[in-house]
Amino acid sequence: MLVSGYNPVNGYIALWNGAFGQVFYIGETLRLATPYIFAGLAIAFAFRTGLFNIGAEGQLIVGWIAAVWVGIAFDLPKAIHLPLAILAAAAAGALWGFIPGLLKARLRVHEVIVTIMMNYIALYSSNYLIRNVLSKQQDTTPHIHHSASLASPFFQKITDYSTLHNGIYLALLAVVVMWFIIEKTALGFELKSVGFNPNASEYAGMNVGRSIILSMVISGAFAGLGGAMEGLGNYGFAFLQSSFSGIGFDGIAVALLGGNTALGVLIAAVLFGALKVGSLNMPIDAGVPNELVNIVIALIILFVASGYMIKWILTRLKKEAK
Amino acid sequence: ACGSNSGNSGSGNKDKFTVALVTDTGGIDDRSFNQSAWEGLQQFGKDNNMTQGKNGYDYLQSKSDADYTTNLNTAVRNGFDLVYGVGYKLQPAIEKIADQRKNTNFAIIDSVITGKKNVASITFKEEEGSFLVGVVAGMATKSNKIGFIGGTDSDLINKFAAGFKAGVKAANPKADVQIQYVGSFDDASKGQSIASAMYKSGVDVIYHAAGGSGKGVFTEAKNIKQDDPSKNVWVIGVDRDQADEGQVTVKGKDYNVTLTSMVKRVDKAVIDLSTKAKNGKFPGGKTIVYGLKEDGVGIAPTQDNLTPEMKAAVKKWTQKIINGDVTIPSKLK
Amino acid sequence: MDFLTALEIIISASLLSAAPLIFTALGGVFSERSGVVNIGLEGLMIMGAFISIVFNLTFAKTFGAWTPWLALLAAMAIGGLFALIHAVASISFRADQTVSGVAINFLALGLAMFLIKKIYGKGQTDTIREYFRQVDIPGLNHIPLIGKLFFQGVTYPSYIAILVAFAVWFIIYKTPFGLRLRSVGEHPMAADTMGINVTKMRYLAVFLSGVFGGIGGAVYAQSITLNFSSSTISGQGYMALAAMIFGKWNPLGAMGAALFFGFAQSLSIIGSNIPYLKEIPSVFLLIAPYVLTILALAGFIGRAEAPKADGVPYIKGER
Amino acid sequence: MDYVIEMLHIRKEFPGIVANDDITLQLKKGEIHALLGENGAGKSTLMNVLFGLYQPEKGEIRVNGKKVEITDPNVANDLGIGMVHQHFMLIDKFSVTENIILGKEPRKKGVIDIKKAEQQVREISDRYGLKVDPRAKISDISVGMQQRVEILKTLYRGADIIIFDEPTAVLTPQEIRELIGIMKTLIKEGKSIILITHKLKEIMEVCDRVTVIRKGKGIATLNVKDTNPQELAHLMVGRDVIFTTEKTEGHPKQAVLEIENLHVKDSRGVEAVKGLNLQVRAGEIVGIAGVDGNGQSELIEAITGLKKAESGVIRLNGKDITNLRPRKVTEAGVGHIPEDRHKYGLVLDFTIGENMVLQTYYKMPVSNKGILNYKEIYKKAKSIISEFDVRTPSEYTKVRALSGGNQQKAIIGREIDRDPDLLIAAQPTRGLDVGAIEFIHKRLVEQRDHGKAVLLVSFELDEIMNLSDRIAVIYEGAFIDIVDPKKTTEQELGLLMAGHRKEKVGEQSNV
Ligand SMILES: Nc1ncnc2c1ncn2[C@@H]1O[C@H](COP(=O)(O)OP(=O)(O)OP(=O)(O)O)[C@@H](O)[C@H]1O
Ligand SMILES: Nc1ncnc2c1ncn2[C@@H]1O[C@H](COP(=O)(O)OP(=O)(O)OP(=O)(O)O)[C@@H](O)[C@H]1O
Ligand SMILES: [Mg+2]
Ligand SMILES: [Mg+2]
Repeated sequence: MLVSGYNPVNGYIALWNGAFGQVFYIGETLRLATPYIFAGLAIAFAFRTGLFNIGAEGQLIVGWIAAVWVGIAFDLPKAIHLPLAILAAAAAGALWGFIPGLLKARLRVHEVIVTIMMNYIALYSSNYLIRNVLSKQQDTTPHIHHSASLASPFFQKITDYSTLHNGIYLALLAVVVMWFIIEKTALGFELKSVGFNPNASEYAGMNVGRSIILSMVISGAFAGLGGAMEGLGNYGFAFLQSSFSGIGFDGIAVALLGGNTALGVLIAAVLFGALKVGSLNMPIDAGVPNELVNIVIALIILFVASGYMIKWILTRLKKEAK
Repeated sequence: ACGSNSGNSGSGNKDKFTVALVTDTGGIDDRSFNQSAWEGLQQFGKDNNMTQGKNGYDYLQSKSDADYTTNLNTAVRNGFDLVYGVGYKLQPAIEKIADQRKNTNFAIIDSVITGKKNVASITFKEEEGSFLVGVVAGMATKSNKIGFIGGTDSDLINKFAAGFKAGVKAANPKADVQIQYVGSFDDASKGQSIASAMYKSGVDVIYHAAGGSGKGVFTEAKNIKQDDPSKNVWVIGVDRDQADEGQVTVKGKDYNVTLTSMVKRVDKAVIDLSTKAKNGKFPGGKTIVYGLKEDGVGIAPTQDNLTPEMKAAVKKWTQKIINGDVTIPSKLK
Repeated sequence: MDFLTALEIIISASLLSAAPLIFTALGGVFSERSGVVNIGLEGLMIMGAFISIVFNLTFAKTFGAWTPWLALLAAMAIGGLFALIHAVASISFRADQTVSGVAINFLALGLAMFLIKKIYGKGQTDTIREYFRQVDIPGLNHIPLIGKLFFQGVTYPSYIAILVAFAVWFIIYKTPFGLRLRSVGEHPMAADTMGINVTKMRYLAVFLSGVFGGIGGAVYAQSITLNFSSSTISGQGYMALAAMIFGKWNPLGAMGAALFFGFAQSLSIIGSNIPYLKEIPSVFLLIAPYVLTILALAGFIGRAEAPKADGVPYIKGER
Repeated sequence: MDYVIEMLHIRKEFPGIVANDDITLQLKKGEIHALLGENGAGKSTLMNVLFGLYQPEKGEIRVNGKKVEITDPNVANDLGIGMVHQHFMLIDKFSVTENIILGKEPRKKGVIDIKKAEQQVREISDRYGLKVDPRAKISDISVGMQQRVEILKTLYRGADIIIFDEPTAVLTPQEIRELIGIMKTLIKEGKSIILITHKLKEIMEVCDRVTVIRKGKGIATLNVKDTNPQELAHLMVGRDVIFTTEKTEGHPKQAVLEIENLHVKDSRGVEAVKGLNLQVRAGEIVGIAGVDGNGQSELIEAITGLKKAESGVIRLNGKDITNLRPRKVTEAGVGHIPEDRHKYGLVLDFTIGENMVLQTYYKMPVSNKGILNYKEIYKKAKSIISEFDVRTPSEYTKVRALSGGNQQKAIIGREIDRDPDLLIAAQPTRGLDVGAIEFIHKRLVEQRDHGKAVLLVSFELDEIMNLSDRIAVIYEGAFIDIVDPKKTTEQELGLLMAGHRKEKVGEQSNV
């Protein structure tokens, strides 16, 4: 920033203020972090089990649509309707993960390509559904019924009308669930084992193909829930998207920054949310163009990722001190 | 509830009129309606001796759909008296925030919000402008095959398509309009492929409403011109005067494949509405429709490629529309 | 539309849209063959597109028709240098290669947009006037049928891409450099014991991925969009990645896959002109290319085997 | 004295450990010099120092009397030092020739002159009687052949001093014979050799001198003709080692494993097991002897459910287990010590504890309703570690960091701990030092004495003869004969393994 002639201190203050400076912005940061948590968990979960799921984006989109669909189509008591809508999102995401999982397990097709293709299929099909099934040739779907909404008047009140919604509880729950599955359950044990060494896992009696499919399904379900956060929480409807939301792709960085652990994802997601929300404030508050924010994010990622660099520099310094 | 519990929100605590706009994901450099809106606001600022910033006029750019509420709120919190939301995508966000922040006035461009005293809506009759370029297209075609390339299959885009088709038919009943969608606004490569397929199948005029994907349409037309300058290939631009996209030089001779463009004067609408608001006449709850009559849509000033007959026809139809002699459909079928 | 015209459209559209993907996927092949995963291809394309357009706009007056070619060189150089960030992070500092690649994507977009803003004071550039035009390849265009289908109304980069794919294939499979490159990606320690400098090879490979990614972006910008904005490159890098994997990390395979993507897409475009298909909802045509790709993958049973040491940092003396 | 190599007072440290501590090794021209020591004693490290892969902290190296700095393998190559590594440094997807010429490719106009390269490889191969096909792909050739490629690599680079790091661990007896022949040819051609092996017999047979190291320290350098295996074993382990496992007469009971007319295809679809019949009873060890590739692997894979049996029946304790999934087979009471421990036996990135429950993680008490009980896991691991003498910092250590011998002990501990009725042990002592072998042999016999059935597959005839109650000789997918170890000789087994039936043995001896 300095190099480019902007005042970096003011820039960062604006960034900070725009992310945490007022309760409103804290609410916005957490709200944006919510889908990031899910996308990050999805990708981290897959990574931990030896799979690279670039398809979180598509899984998120179908989850969004499914949640909204249920939210519109039924009129049920909240206790049934909301869980149903959320489950629908998870199921849709799971289905979107199932296909690449199945193809990998049965035909050894590389999951990276299939998930990339599935992203586009999700985008175009959901746009079609919005126009032709969920609405009568409209660009947005109707609003979901109140009974399926995650919106939280309480959060709105305490955060001065931010869009923070009850999904954050679910996200925190998901963090615990991911941690629990991976670290504490026999299922997680099996999935990790297959990820590390499929041969030995098969020798040990595990069903490798089933594990791969299951990993992708769980991963997809996480991403699908991320879609529910948008569909039931942030927006309350679905709309035509002319390009990807980017949450799924950013989720890759979130997962990796978080070291593919549940807690790490949570922290990285909040960091991402803060950077993105805070950056919106940089132009108006400090005159710093928010184009710089991607650069800042990139540098943060590089810095965190190059842990060895720090070790290297430290040993160099020590040597010089000697 | 109203926004009184936030320290620095609300308006009226400053004597100076301030105004901000929140873009959609296109940003203020989209060479389209966001940019046009911002240009309008800048002009308004200049005209009223305002400065850019929190005490005058400013913009907030949204980098994703998730940013609308944040940005609108930031604008409110910074005390702007009037906040524009540019693009139909901001409608739900404005609808929500307008209820929460009753002391701030909002304006939504390209969509309609009814029943809120602090929201004015601005829409354009894209179909009317599109009708005029349709008339031109119908007269310019030699193959009687005309193309329309849209970004996505959506309401807004179909307004362009519907008006265009009606214009073509009005001028040339024998001509046929093929409609195809790219699926996105940023896939120039696919835009070019579609254009290529259309031109190769005999289409000689294409009207695009496809944003960045439309770039490929110009590229394809220029390529054809390059190959054979005598060929009858045209592109009709959208939103602003896109004559600069169509320039091509073949063997030292300059051509322009941009037949003309359909312009949407968002800038004008912004200036109008801002002026009204400044003068305390904010049309809350109302929808202002900018059509040909209001000079909100129309045909671009660059008309070098138009024959006198075409210009005459445009003039004739313009008059008819303004007089209300014809109504232009805004929906495909 | 008659069959021949349809064929003509399919071929020319495939060639056009495949060219940038081929170049970029070849860059991916270099990098991953040496054992460095490169998900930063998207960012490298962004850099290439950005530099080529800036160069083009700046020097078009000076160099005239040569401008796009020289801009290509600039994109190669800057792309290569930019890729070195990925090399330093992932090879020397042992950052996770995927993380580093993702960072490259962010950095490229941020840097390019920031500089565009700085240089031009707006968010997208003007349209370039000197670009890769569609031409008839002299001599070849007169071959009956073939000439019309393959050699009329094409851009030079399309054919160069195909030739380069063959050249890269040759380099990777027939030259000492290629043998060493592959050895480093398969079994770096074995290569080390044979006196090959693993780090140097990997740096070189990542540099080359930047060079080729840069070309890919520059070709895209200078033959299709003709300007640069934040959405000029939006997903093509990932498609190139997919092409590389689809092509089983083989230069010719990657080329074939890129052509296949172009083919599948133009097929869907043509589809809407076929009377029978006109009736079906357009969404099926939109998703057709991607569904076709998945089907093709499922059909080519036999797994895509990545280079063995792909993604594994080489730490001397560690087993 | 004429030393071609002198490594003087070498010290090499790894974080937290001194792998080589003041070791001196001197190699005479034209000799085969053995380097002997327990697993982890520091042999490979010392040789990697000589080959330039590691830099020593202290000490000096002289080649032909001149002090040298071997900073990387290139320098070693230039000094005429070649190394056949313990874990082969070969690239599976490359051809033999490509592996050999890598880094020193003959070229024509900048392109690899593959014709010339193949020609050169063929020439060297012929000269030393290596019989290698220059065009074959590494993944398609046998381990023995791969090793010859490694040797060719050193010869191609004109090495005069060749280091063999445990070359015989992975070879079948036939291949070992051939390798010894090759080494003798090399010596005749004026080369000098350093040979690392755990097999004392081999040292006695081919080596001139031997240097023994223990825990990173040089213990002694002896003339082979002045010593014997007992003394060497004592020097290296620090105590007396018993070579033949003591075992009492077996008391076999009911049949545990019954195989009838089994047919199995190999991965290429060729029939590898052809109508095989076998019984293993409770309380006996049945050893399977045979040349590699005669259907041993397929037989084991069919029993354990990893490969489909085309026809035939496999019964365990009378229950049909043919073509059950591996998990069902495990649950039915089969334990399996796989041949390739890294690929099939362990998840290297899991801790020892996690590896100890690789088959049982879903069952009580390790997991309850799908939730793992890590306390139980590590309790179990701890008990296996102490019972099977697994040398590891803790049960939380990643298995990757363990030495091969200790990894093997952990696997054996895990399999025995599950208390299977049938224990299949494939090459259980490959690459281990005599101390570890002794330990493992004891455990296998113990299992037998506890009334378990043990099926042992090994290329080591010593091991087979020593442990088995019956020896089944496999040849081309079926048992050519089943013999009593007390009534047979290595020669007879060798002939059977080569496909000569008993009658024919008689005929042959008549000739
Ligand atoms: N790369 C390494 N990093 C850390 N420590 C190592 C490394 N390589 C070896 N060591 C240490 O050096 C010691 C000697 O190992 P080395 O491989 O030389 O044993 P060895 O005598 O070859 O054993 P074996 O007979 O099993 O091959 C080991 O105990 C180990 O602790
Ligand atoms: N990556 C590593 N980090 C730390 N220590 C290591 C590492 N790799 C090996 N070691 C150490 O090196 C020692 C010897 O390892 P090595 O693999 O040579 O054992 P080994 O007995 O020779 O096994 P093998 O039978 O596989 O040859 C072990 O004691 C182990 O602690
Ligand atoms: Mg060793
Ligand atoms: Mg060993």
